Order: sequence, then C-alpha cells, then structure tokens
Amino acid sequence: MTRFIDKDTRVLVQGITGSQGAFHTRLMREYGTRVVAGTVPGRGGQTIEGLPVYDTVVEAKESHGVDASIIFVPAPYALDAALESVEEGIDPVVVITEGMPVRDSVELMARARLSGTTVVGPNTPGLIKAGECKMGIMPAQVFKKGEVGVISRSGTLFYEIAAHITRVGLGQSTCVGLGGDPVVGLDYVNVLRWFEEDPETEAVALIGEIGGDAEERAAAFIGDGGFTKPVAAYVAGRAAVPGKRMGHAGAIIQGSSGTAESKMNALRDAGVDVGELPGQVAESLKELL
Amino acid sequence: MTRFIDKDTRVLVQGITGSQGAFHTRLMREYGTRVVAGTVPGRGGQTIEGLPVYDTVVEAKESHGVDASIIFVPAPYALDAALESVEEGIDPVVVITEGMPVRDSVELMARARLSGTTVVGPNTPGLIKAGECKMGIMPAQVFKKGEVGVISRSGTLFYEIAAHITRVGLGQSTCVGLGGDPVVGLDYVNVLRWFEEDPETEAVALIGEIGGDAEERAAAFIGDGGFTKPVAAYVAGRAAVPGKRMGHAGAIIQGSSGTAESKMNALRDAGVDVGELPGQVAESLKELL
Amino acid sequence: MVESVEGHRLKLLEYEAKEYFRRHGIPTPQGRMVTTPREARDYTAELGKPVVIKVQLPVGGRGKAGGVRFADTPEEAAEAADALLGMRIKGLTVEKLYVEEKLSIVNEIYLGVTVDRRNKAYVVLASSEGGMDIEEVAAKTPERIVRHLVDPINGLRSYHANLVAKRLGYGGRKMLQFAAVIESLCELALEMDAELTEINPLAEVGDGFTAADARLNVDNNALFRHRELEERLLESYRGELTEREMEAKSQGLTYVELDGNIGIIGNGAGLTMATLDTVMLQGGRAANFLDLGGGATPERIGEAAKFVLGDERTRALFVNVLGGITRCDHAAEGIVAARRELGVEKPIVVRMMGTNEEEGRKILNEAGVETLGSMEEAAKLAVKLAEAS
Amino acid sequence: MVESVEGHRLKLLEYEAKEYFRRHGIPTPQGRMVTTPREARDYTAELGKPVVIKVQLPVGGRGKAGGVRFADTPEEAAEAADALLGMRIKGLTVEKLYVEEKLSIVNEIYLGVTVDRRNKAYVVLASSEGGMDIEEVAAKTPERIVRHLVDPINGLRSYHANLVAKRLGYGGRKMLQFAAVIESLCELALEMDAELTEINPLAEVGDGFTAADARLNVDNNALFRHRELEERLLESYRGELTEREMEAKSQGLTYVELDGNIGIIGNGAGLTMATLDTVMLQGGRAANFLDLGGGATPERIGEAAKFVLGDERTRALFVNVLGGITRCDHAAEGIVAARRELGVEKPIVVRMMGTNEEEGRKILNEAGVETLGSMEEAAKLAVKLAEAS
Repeated sequence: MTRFIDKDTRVLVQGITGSQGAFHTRLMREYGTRVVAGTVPGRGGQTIEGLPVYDTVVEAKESHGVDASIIFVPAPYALDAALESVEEGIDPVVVITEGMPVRDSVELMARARLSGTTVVGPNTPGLIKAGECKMGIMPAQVFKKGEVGVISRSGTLFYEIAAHITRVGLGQSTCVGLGGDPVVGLDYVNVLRWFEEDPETEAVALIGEIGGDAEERAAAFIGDGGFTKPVAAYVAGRAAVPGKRMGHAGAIIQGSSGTAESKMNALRDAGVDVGELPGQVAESLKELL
Repeated sequence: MTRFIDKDTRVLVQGITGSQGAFHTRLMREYGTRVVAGTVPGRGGQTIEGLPVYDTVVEAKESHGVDASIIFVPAPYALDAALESVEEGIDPVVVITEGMPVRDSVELMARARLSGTTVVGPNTPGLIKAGECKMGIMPAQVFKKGEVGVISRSGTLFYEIAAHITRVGLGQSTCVGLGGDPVVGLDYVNVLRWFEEDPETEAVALIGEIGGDAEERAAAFIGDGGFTKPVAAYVAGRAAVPGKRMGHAGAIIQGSSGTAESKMNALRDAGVDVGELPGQVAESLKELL
Repeated sequence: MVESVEGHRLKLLEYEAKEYFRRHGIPTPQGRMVTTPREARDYTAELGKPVVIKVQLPVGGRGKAGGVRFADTPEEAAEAADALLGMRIKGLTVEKLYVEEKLSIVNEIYLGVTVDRRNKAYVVLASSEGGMDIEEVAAKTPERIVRHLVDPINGLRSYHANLVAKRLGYGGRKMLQFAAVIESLCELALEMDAELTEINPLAEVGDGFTAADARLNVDNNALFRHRELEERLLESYRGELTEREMEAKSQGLTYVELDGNIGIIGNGAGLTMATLDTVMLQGGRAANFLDLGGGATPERIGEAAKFVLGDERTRALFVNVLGGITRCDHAAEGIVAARRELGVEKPIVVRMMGTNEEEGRKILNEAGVETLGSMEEAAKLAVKLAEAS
Repeated sequence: MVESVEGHRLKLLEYEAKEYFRRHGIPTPQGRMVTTPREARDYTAELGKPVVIKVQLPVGGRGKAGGVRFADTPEEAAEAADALLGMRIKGLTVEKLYVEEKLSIVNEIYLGVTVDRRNKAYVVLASSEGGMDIEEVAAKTPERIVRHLVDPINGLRSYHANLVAKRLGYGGRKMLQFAAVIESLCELALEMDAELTEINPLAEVGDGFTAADARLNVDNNALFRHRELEERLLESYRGELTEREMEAKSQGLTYVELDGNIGIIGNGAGLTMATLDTVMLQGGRAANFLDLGGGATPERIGEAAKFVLGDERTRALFVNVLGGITRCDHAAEGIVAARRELGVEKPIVVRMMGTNEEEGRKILNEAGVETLGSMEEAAKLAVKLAEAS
C-alpha cells in the first residue's frame, strides 16, 4: 500500500444512479475528486452527472481505467459490488453501504485479503485526502490540507474533530473512516502503519468508540513502538450502558469488555494524549506539533 | 517442486484401516516406503500393521512429521481427507480413491492450487520412485531403478509398459499415474516439466488414452521445446467407439475430439516415437537411449 | 477472549431455535411448545415419560427466576404449567412453555458459533463447562474453552470439527457424534446468518448428544434473506427493550433509554455518544440516546424531537447537529415544528455546525430557540436549563 | 472448444429436469407429463391455450424423429398424444409425453453449464445459436459462443452473469433477466452435481426468458448426495445402452458392447483398451470391452467370463490379466469355473503376468486352457482361434 488516494486517483462510483450515489458523486466532483464513471447493473448506457454509467466494473475499467471504487449499493447487493471491484484489481474499495450482513462482510474481507485489496468500511463515511480527493460522504468544508492524519470508527464525530483541527489552525493529510460495523476492512493498526510511512502525516487524531478491542490493539501497537508520531485520541461512549447498542452495530459494551475507560486507559498507557472532550483532540495536537 | 518422493519421504496413509488401505500399507512398507502413520477419524489410538492410527492429520503430523499423504478413503469422504492434508502443508497428496464426484475434484484442485500443493489423482494408481518409495497400488515386481520416467493416465497399462521397460534391460526413475478421472491434479505437461529438471530421468514413456486433450497439450509442449529428452508414447483406445466410455470416467471420445488418432498424430508431429502396440514403447526407448 | 458480535440481532425463543436445529440435523430432545396446562398434560401423556417444562421468554436467567419445573406425570405437568403460565419474569408475562422429555445427562458441554470481530471470521467455541455462561468461563477459566476460527474460504470441514471434539477430550464414536453436531451448528449459523447460535448445555446422553437448550440470534441486517423471520423482529425485542424503546423501534428511531433528564438527539452514533459524554462531564444525566442517522428530513427530525420531548422525564432537550448530509436548516425546521405541535415549554438547546448552519440558526432564533456553535457550551447550557426547570 | 466431462452421468428426462429448474427459480413454460391421450386432452383444456407435445425419452433428436407435435385444441392434443404414445424412436417405445404451453418466441439462446476438464472448473456456455447442437456451433462458429469459467473459490457472481448476458448482446432489464437465469442454472449445476445442464433453447419471450427445453445430467459418482435419484439410475441408461450393456450394468460389470466376435476381458481400463487395440492390429474384431477393475475375486472373474462367453457372437475369449492387486490365480480359478459351469467349448486364450502368475498358469494349463506371457502373441492366437471356430 503506497498510497490510499490522491488527486490522480480515478474513482468509480458503484450504485451511482441511486439518490445517495448521485448526490455524493456531485459533491465528490465539486471537491475535485476524479470520478470517471459509475456502474449500476441494468443501467449501462445512461448518463448521470455527466458521467457514463456501465452495467459492470469490467466495462467501466476498460473504457476509463479505474483505480479506486466507492460503493453506494443497497446492502443486499453490496457484497457482489465489492467483490466485482476486488476481482478487477481495484484498490481501495470503499463501502459506504450501511446494513451489510456480517456474513457478507466476513466473506468480503477474506476474499479481499486473498487478493491484497484494501477494503474501507462497510458503513464508513469514507476517506479523504484533504484538498485532493474525497471518496466519501463527509462534508467538505470542515477539511483543510494539513499535517494531521485522522482515523475514526464513526462519521459525524470524525467531522466534528476534523472541524476542530481546522479551527485551531492545523489541517488534515488523509482521513480514514474505518466504519461502524463489527466487521470492517481496516483497523487502526493498518492505518497507523500507513501513516507512519506517509511523509505528509506528522501526527494522528485517533477517534474511538465503545465496543470491540480495536482501540486497545492500536494502543498496544503504539506502545510497542510501531507508531512513532504524536497521537491524540478521543473515545466516545463513557456514558454508555453495558448491553445497549449505541447506534452502530459494533458499538456495544459486553460485560466488562469494550468500555470507553478500558480504551482510554490503554491509549494513555501507550503515551497517547487522550481528551475528555472531542474538542481537546485538536488542542492536544496543536501542542504536540 | 524439487522432488516428488524418495526413500526419505515420510508417508501418511489416510483411510489406513480399510481393507485397501491396510493391504497397500503392508505392500508399500515391504517395498521400502517410509510409512509413518495412518489416519481414520474415530479410530485414533488403534494400531494397524504396527503403525499408529490417528483421528486427524494434525495429530499424525505433530507426532511423526509427515511429508506426503496417500488417500484410500471412500469417495464421499475423499475431498475432506485431501483438504485436510493440503491444509497441513503436506505435499504431494496422492488420491487413490475411485469415484470421487467431479464437483469435489474441482474444489480440491482449486484449493490445492491456492496453497501450491501437488495433488496426484484422484483415481490414480499413485506414484513410485523405483527402488526407493512406492506411494500407490502398483505391483512392485515390474519396477527396477533406472532411467525412464513414466507418465500414464491408466493403471494396469502403465504396469504393462513398465514391465516391458524392465524386461528390455532398462529401468524407471519416477513413475506417475495421473489418474483416470476427467478432473485430476496433474497433467502430462506438469510432470514433463519436472522430468526435464530431474537428473535421474533420461527419457520418458508417455502412456495416453482416449478422451480429453491432455496428450495433445503434452505434444504441443514437447513440440515447442519445453521437453528435450527422448519420449516414447503409446495411446490406448484406437478400437474405441465414439460416445462409449471405456472404463475410465475420462476415457470417452466425444464427436471427433479425444480420439487416439488425434493424440498419436499430435505426438508424432512433436517428434515423439509413438508405438502401435504397448510393447513397442520399451523397444523405442532402448533405441533412443 | 470471547469477543463476539452482538447488539444487532433477532433473538429466537428456545422452541423456535430448536425447530431450526432439527431442520439442520442437530439432535434435540422430544418437545413441544404449549400455551395451556391442558396441552402440557396431553403432551406429557403422549410422551409417556417425565418432562421438564420451561418458560419461553426472550430473557436469560429463567432457571434462577423459577421458570423451569420438572414433572413425572401428566397431572404434575398440568400443575407445573398452570403455575408457570402468567408468571412475571423480568417484567414479562409467561405465555408460552416448552414441554420436553427429561434427559439422563452424563455430561454437559457448551457449544456455540459466533463472529470473531478481530479475526473477521466465524468462530466455534466449545467448553467442558456446559450450563455456565461462556463469558464467565472465558473470564475465569479461559483454558477450558476450545476456539476454532472458521476459514471463510474453506469453511468448517469435518476434520476441523473432529479436532474441536478431540480437544474437548472425546474420542472414537463420541468424537464423531460431537463433531457432527459442530458441523451442523456451523452450517446453521452460516445459513441463518446467526450472530450467535448456542447449545448450552449440549447434553451428553447415553448414546450421543442432544441439545438441552438452544439459542439462535439472527443478524437483523440479513433478514432480507430470511423473510419468514421479518415479522418476528419486533416481538423479539420484548423484554430486551423498554416500552419507550419498543415504541421508538416501531417508529424507526435509533433510540436508547437512559436514566437522566436531558433529552439528547444527535446525528451519527459517534457524535451522539460524544454528546452524552459531554453532558455527563458537565454534571448532567442524559434521558436517552437518539441518533438521527444520516440525511434526516425535517419531518424525521420533528418526529424525533417530539418523541424525546414527549418523555415526561425530559426536562430539557439538547440537539446536536453536525451538518453534512444532514442539513442544519432541516434540523431547525423539524425542531420548530415539533415544539409547535406539542406546545411544550421545555427548554431546547441546539448546537449546529456545517451545511446550511446560518439558515438553521436563523429559523431557530426566530422561533426563540437558543443555538450555540460549541458542543461543550451547549451541553453546559442544557445541564443548567434542566436543573432550573 | 466445448470440451466437457461426459460419460458418467444420470440423464434426467425433460419433465424431470424442469421440475428441478422450477425449484431453482428458472422460468419454465407451464407443462405436465402425461401418459394417456385423455390426460393430454384434459391438461390442454385446463391450460386453455395451444400446446406443444413432446416425447420423453433419454435420446436426442426427437424433433427430427417426429416426436414433437403441436395442438391448438384439447381434441388435437388427444390425437397428437395418441399418435406419439407407443411410437418407436431409436429402439425405444414412447410411454411418456410432456404437454406444454406453446410459446411465442422472439429469439432462441443456448445456455449450458458443464465441467471444463482442462481448466478444472465449471464453465458457463452461452450462444446466440439457440436450438442448435452446441458441439456443432463450437465447430462451425466458435465466435458465437460465450464462455465463462466459474472460479471454484469465488463462485459465479451476479456480475459474471451480467457480463455473459452482456456479451450475448442483452442490456437493461433483459440483461438482468438473462443473468438471473444464468445464476440459477449455475447454482442448480453445482447443487445437483450436474455434469451437464442445458437450456436449449432458452426462449426469449415478450416479457423475459423461459426454458423451452431442459437437460440435466447428474454425475453418477455424486448420487450419494442425491439419494432420490439413485433408483432412477438404471432407467436413465435406457436407450443409451444396449440390452446386453443394461444387463451387465445390473450385474455391476463395466462392459461395452462392440461389433466383433472376440470376447475381451481385461483388468484396468487402459490395459483392456490396449487389448482391443492389439486384437484390432492383428486383424481381429472385439465383441466387447469388459474391465474387471482392481482386485477382482475368482467369483467376479467367473461372472465376467460367463457373461462374455454367454454372448452368442463370441467365438473366442481373450482374457488379459496383469497381476497387481488382481491375482493371476484368482483369474484362473474364475475362468475355469465359468467354463465348467457353462459347459461351452469356445476357445479361451489367457495372457497373464504378475502376482501369482505361476499358480494361475498351472490352474489353467491343468484345465486345458492356453496361457501366454505376451499380449501380442495372445491376441494373435485369439484372432486365429476365432476365425477357425
């Protein structure tokens, strides 16, 4: 993985004729993303937002060359859409789709691993290289090209913190929404590895939430010296109640595992500056840089 | 693939307690094959032919180290038995079992390809390195260590020709039974590539039969210079009738394809010495060497 | 250790789960669901042997709550059923019972299949500590749990199942029988999109194994593949959700009831959680979590606001909107409409930022609703207002 | 080009195949299997539209043989059925008919799924030349065939099916409909272990596609997964096998009837084929191919010998045994016993080599049967004896 996306990335939109697909295609292009085509089986030959629509990824790729794909396909069809891009060697594949069955995510990730493809999501706001390429549904106005890499499991909280980062006078390099589902393609460690090598990233904002142990594993990775740049973090869900799902399928405290405290402590032990409030992440980064 | 098998190969027998499994385990050991253990699910802890029986390949491997496996398991269970060895990194996996469904063979070969495992068979007499290691059901007495590599789709015809080779004063290096099923792990070209590199093989006896186009592909490979040592061949089935299956599931002439003439002509065009009768193969080799 | 996917599932009752078990060849004791003492008596007579009678409720711990009884005769079964029906357990009334042959159990095993988030794969869990909660076993004696990750490409094969059975100490015929149950349960899990399926205990009886209990929780997101279960969805929340949560569900709202007095509405799960946290840090207590999700319409936002304002515990409402796909002006319209329709005077604090922020603020300010740009300050204000009202 | 697995399969009749098609969601015209003119009339009346009536036989080319008729009214249907029932086609008597609604066909497509030996994978074949034999299309206009290899790991996905439909020139809704048929057929092929399943033609009608004909050949080796078909096996050979071959099948013998006069028995398919070839090169003609397989018992060999000697066309018997698992003495015992039991005087030539060769020769020589060590010489002798007798 030498890059996620940048201004040259040729992006395909799968599910481009749906309301979400069409809407965000427009916004992504306004941001400067090089969207080259869309696909919807059965809609080949149509045009939307001035872009050609193909029935299959193979045809879109043959006609335009496609580097990366973003998927707005309804959940029952999302697995096939993603596999289609994986099979065509498209990388990364960003699955915006919400509500994908876990069995399908498990299958997708296994096949993507076999072919070395990076899958972002499902149920992700997507990823953005500030000022160059937006492959996602995040509001453009909160981002400014800069030095902070952002990794988040949630969407709006990610925008919130990105906005704070911009407001304090910093900016973002690449921002990655991991996705709010229990099984997703990327975890913090995958992205931290990438940020460690990325010359444009000088510090990282890590935005976590209750459920699972992805934050604890990120903490272990940082604590073991796997990531050496400054990190500031916020973990949502201190007020959450065990056994109650907080919006995301993955955001649930089971027994004593997956609590915000556990994650915050692990990150602090690894030397990460953990904020009590979302706004503190930007302040910390300002100090760290 | 640096070697198939030799005197050091530690062999596991899957399905060792069945009558075929037990009988051939005895014969293989008499030949000198280093059989180290057997497996039969549910029979773990038993002993047969003085060898320990395990429930699973994992356990056999942990206790003995296993390089290669030979399978005598009934057809309905053969796929799982083979996959178990493939998963444990055992190579080659020799499937003696007859009557394996084609769907299972297709799945086995795909998974073996993913992990780079050589599968011999199914429905093969097995393979033998003359004078060192017999992993199969061929009669030992017809083989003598020597310089001719033998590749065959059939069993008894292979023994017949091996016996001729021995009788004319030559011997065999490694002999490979490809198997009589439509979908098998190895084809002539795979084995010719190996024989090309094998210092112990100076010439090859290629024994074909009607059905499919494996012989034609071997001819093309030889004709293109892929194999440079002398080859003598015999193709069975000149007297066969189109549409009638000749014993093997794979041995059938469909329309005008898969005939003995087509195969013999292709081989002759590639410079192979093709005999009219099985006995002529040995005579040809004698002249060629 | 046993980190699994939860939170998003349709929980079937024991008798329903066992029906699926049977279809997949998993041995179960003879049994029948009954709703009257008479049926309990008749079925016990039909069986002609001692039975166990278990309440059928979507909550755990029925044994401790007295929801399981034994009966040797049809008359005893009728009496037991009479005693159990109408019982209240964890706020739920018992309406269904499962009458099942009583087993002579040699040994109790735990067997489950769930999804391992970290490894992105289904996982088979087996333990000799049958009958116990697996989380508890995982915490206390993790070495007693055998885990097998199911390769998503290769699937669970007979030899994998044999190894699991082996590791639990079974050999010979018992190993094969146990392995067959593992294979079937795993097949069921995949075919039914189970987020969790469990046999606890799997009873070792004289001549094999049988599922003494059965749990089957199906991934909600996969119900399009299991249409027959869709209508069961709401019912499955009984007991698990509060009445208000049930009502929210039926309105399609992502709502969690909490025990404070500040109503919280946010857009996006992470932001809403952070809003709760911020309120907590300011000394307040949230009455709920309500996530609008992405791109809510004014109507949707109005419904949400009405739902939260309508909660009598709510003393103040704090709406936190980060405009992205969701438009701030839409949020404002929805809030104003809700307030007008309800005619309530409860204080409302709105924090908004992003898409159409100015328009939104204008609408709210004209309606006399306070808007702030900072989440912390808005939370502080909400806490103050809730205390004051 | 269309090299596929054949030879080893249970061939279902059209009406049976269509039943499987329906279960897998493949659109088929309305139809019913009937065995009397009355049923044909009643069903046509029930349908209330013109019908096509097709003989149900396990042989191809029924159209050319006059086995397909059309009828506009119930009375015409009864007449057509009356004419078709009892007809003889390729040596078989028509006992079953399939009455089906007559279609208004816009276009005819070929669609099939089979196994590609070389690539070790299932392959989808589609062609615009519907109604034609695919082998013929492959030979004459191979560019009109679209091939898609099904990745055994990933399976056939919707987008693969879309591409196939696309390559055949379909777009929009028709592409999706055609792709759905491809997906279902492929699913059927795998689930049923089909060595070949074919829709030829797949009829494009006004509002979609429908299977105007149906072929489903199931891999014999997989019948343990399809118990319901096991009893259909013998019947499926009707028409394909000769009477003697049918009888051999029922005795479990691997036997092919040929048109010569020298009975051939060998052990192993390759050796037996080579034996036929050798006899042919010596100027003789084999009456059959009979492969004993591996490790035959004396009884088995005796039955085989009796079966071949019992063929009145057989003037001499040539047994070729290469002793490996099969023991030469067992072969000898079987041959001697068969000869004794039948009391026939037909000349027998035995070539044996390998395991227990000496013992075998001794038994045969004592019984006055000639044994040789060379296959060529034995063949020469057999040809000579057959000519002389």
